[in-house]
Amino acid sequence: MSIHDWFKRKKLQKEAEYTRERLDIPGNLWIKCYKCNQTIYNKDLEANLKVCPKCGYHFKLGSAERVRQVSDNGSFKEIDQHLTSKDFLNFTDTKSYAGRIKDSILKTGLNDAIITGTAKIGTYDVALGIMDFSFMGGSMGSVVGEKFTRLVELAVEKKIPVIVFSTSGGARMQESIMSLMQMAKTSAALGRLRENGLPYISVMTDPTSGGVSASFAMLGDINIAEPAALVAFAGPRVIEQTIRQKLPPGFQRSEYLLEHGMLDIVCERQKLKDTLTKILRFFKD
Amino acid sequence: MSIHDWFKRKKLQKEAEYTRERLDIPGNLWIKCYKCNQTIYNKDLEANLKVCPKCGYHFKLGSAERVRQVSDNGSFKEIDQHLTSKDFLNFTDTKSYAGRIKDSILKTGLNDAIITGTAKIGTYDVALGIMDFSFMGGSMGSVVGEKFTRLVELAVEKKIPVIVFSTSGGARMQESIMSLMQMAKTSAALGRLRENGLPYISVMTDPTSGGVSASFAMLGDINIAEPAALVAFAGPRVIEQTIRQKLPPGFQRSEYLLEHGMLDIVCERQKLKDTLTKILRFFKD
Amino acid sequence: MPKPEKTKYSRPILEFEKPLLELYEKREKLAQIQETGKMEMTEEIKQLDKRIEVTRQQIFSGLTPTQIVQVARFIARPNTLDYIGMIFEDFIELHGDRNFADDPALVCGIANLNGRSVVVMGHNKGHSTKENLARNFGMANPEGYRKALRVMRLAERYDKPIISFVDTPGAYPGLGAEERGQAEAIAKNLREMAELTVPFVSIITGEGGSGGALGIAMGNRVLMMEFSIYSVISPSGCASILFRDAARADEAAVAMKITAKDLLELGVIDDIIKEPQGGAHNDPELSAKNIKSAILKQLEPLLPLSHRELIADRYNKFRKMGIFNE
Amino acid sequence: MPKPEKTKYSRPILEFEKPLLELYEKREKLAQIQETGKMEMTEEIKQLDKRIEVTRQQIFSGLTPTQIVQVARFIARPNTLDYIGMIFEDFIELHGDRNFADDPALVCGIANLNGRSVVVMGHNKGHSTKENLARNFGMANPEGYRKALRVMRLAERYDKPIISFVDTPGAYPGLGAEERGQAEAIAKNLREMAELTVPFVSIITGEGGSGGALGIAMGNRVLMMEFSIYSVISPSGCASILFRDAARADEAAVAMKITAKDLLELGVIDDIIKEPQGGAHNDPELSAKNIKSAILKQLEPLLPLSHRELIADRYNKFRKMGIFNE
Ligand SMILES: [Zn+2]
Ligand SMILES: [Zn+2]
Repeated sequence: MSIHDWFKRKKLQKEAEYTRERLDIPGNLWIKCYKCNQTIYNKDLEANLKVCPKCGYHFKLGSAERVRQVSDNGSFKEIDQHLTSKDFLNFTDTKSYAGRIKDSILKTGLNDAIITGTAKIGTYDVALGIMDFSFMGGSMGSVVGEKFTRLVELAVEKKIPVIVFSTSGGARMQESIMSLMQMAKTSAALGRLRENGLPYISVMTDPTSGGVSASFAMLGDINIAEPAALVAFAGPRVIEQTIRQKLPPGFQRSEYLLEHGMLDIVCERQKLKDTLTKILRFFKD
Repeated sequence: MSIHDWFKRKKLQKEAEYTRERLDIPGNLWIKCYKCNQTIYNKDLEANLKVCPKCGYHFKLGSAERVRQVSDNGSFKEIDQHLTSKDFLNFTDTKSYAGRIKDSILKTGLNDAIITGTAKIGTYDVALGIMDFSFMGGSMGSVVGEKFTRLVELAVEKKIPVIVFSTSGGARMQESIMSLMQMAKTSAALGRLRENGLPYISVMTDPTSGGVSASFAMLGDINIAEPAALVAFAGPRVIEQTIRQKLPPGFQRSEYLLEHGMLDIVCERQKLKDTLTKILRFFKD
Repeated sequence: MPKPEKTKYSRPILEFEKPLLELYEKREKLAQIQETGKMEMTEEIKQLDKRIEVTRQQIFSGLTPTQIVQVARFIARPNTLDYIGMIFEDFIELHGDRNFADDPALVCGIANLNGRSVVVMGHNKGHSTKENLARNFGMANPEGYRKALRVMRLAERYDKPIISFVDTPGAYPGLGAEERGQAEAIAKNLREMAELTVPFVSIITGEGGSGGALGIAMGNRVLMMEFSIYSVISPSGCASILFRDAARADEAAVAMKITAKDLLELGVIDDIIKEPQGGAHNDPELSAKNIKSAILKQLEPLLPLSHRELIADRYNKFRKMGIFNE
Repeated sequence: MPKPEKTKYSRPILEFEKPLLELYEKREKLAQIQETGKMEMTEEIKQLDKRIEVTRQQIFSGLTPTQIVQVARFIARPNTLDYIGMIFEDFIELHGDRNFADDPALVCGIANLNGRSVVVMGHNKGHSTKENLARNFGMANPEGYRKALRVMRLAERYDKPIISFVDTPGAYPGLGAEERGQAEAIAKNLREMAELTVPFVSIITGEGGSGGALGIAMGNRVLMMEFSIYSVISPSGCASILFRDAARADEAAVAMKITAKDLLELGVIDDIIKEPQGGAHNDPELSAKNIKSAILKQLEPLLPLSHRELIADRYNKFRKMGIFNE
């Protein structure tokens, strides 16, 4: 990293912190709950797995935080972290895709919108993938699709279950058709996993929509979502435009999807690791 | 048949003719359309496959008539016709089941509510089953279940497709639990047929309800129904009692089921043989 | 689950148990006196307990089919979730048919039975009107049957045995249910259950109502609780259709042979699970223990069977059903 | 299907074809004069035809992506049912998902292709507003995708090749569609298509709109008609989201690489099917003939493959998709 990049990164990270939760109080000692407005001591929030102790609101988690929360201490071994996105269409909207990729890497310290690897959860070996919304809105391009697919292929090789945490605004439009093809690629990988008799647990977090929801997020042997997570194919704004009326409250939230048969479990973050462990035990015993 | 039985049969048959369509004009030369009230010369009706030339109403067909209409001339070879029902519970409601069986046999000239056998349709070999509503309302007891199952087993042996025409008021309640078990038996037979890679075409005719609809009638690789046939799990009266309101027009009729995804094809009787032939060709080629 | 009572006897009593009511009340009074410490009543209570037991035994040893129907349908009778809680560990309920809805009338999930992973499912009635409204009185919609099929396929994919608990008046006869293919959903389950490659044990715990019961009841082994029923139509339904008089339900209940004993004789079920004295609701734990032993006993010979053998076993079981003249 | 016109040229013309309009009208006038017998115009008509052809060739040889979008979406463009009628024999439409509804926006059926049984499916747009309302403009609901899955499984069970025709603005973004699991329906199709044990050829005939297109388009071979498009989002959608200006759709159409030529270069499709001069709607029969030849050509090497080989072929095809730095 050049010294120029280092300064840019600092600046971008500061922006990111601000925009990510928008409610941070400088110094980051206190944070305001997005839902109930309660002021929470940041350390308490962390200790509570970033769930508001007052109203139960689930704050967005970064992929690193998620790894810490769900995998057994220090067991996560990342793979394919070197993969990065490529601006193969020389795509420029308000900014070039090449520039966006570079900035996002600097800003988030991540190489793309998913990290993958092996880990232990409740002593069970798993192939673990965790998406991160802070990297270009968790959009799926070639790298997300490739890393997901390699993770599944590794699971087939090692004969271990796959668990993936999704969060995504949809396709990485700057990769155009290639982002669409990632839906095919990742789903095909899950077909192969299934043919090999290995389980896949999908955990949807807020928000999971578009191409990710219409491919690997919905394909769990067990589909789990965190409370009140938006899970949708077309987002609420698109639907409102289509039907030209306001959507009912709770529409496309986890509880709604559970009621409509799309989810097995809506699981609070506090119970998530325990639930995953029980499910892993089910598949193993 | 004793002379006593012969007289009884004549009497019962006369009753049957009257009750079956209720609209016969004595002498049977003319018949009134149940739906549009058109008076039709009986021979014309027969020539039109018992479909009203004016309004398209499909009159109920006896199993023998159905055989003539759909199978290649003289190709039908009946099997298991000797099987008859048994009053194994000594069940008596307003009349003993033993007596009902005997009367139904005399009245209809059938041994039970289905005839089965092999036939050719458009030169293709098939295992063919045809239910008859005139035998105790096409109710399914042990004999219907057994004959259906043997038909399917024969098809597996001969490696030919199965086509069954259903019409049924539901379970043969006089056989109590044993009539329920026929749903399991016939569906299991279709599972075996499927495992053997052989197709099954179900043709539902007016009415097909209860245990028959909730077992073999709904399980076709291709589900066909004649126009305006009532196809239901619970009959309209039961539903009206449950919901305490009138049912929408057309509810539980073939066209309604097509719209709601349960049927592949609603097929007029005139096109039925041709359609079956094309479908058989599809499976064969 | 009915709350455990402090007295030895559960309060909700069935109509035909009325002879016991007086004895129960007497016993309670004695117990109260005893508790005050004013008088020693141990011997009297012991005597009374014996009388209660004898009386109840008398009542329950000679139940008519109609009375058995009442026990089978009793609102205090343990339901599927009660039993699941007592029989299995680590139960996780799985919701939804991945299609249209989650049906609370039919619960499904994964669980652990004595160290072995299993898939469980069952109709679930409520213990109160409120619960029953939420559970639609245990009458499933097509979504329920489709959810059951989904978890059966999950079991099959990962080679886990299936246990089903059957307790329903029947599949729900509603407009929406017809619209969304109640007949199709049940029919498909029947065919698919026949083809399952895993051991499958079904238990009729309460009311085995017609196609709605059968829709999850095609186990390699089918068991009935002592005071459960299993029938093609309800006795009153049968009476009103065949006898043209709904009031003749008692008669129909006898004629239809719907008790566990009848169905064992007819070869429709494989075994009867004993209930605690006075019916399952009088001692849910013991009842659950009996079910658990029965499941384990029935599963054991099935576990070593191959996929083909399991299918053949089930096929042969249902293939034999039917009595006719040849 | 657009009614065949008496003149050689179909009446509905695209916006950018306006230069042709005058020539068409002139030709019609000449033809009228000719018909009255008053004057001999054969030579003039011949000349004019040549001019029309040259002009049209000029126009169509240099279409911009935006113009191609217009051709691809043209209301007179032959739709799936048009093509099915011209390419196959003995087509029988199969309705319904056996679940909730029949979706007229996505048609399925069985048919015969040169003596071979096949299963066909495709989004179906209308040729009029009325038809489009009935067909929901070719935007399928979850029921459509579930019906498609059902017939794909039928094909698999009986070892028949599958042909899909892709022509949709996208999966329908409606309230009911979300409620009934649009995402789930498409996702499941993707996984199941990958595992199909039969030869599968997909043709983008018009508009290949995003996940709604892909939901039936995971063939072993994927072909595009010369003037069809295939994209992750519509150009105007892309413009309004990324360029923050829906009016910049033309620019987006270029940037997104959505034409057959682009996608062949990117390795996303296997071949391009030539269209008749002036687009498929100008000569539906020829267009159908071209499609038929293409299908037969693509199917041939797939037919001898084993189930495993077919799955591997499809897996490898989609496994390769993606461009990134390693
Ligand atoms: Zn809060
Ligand atoms: Zn008429």
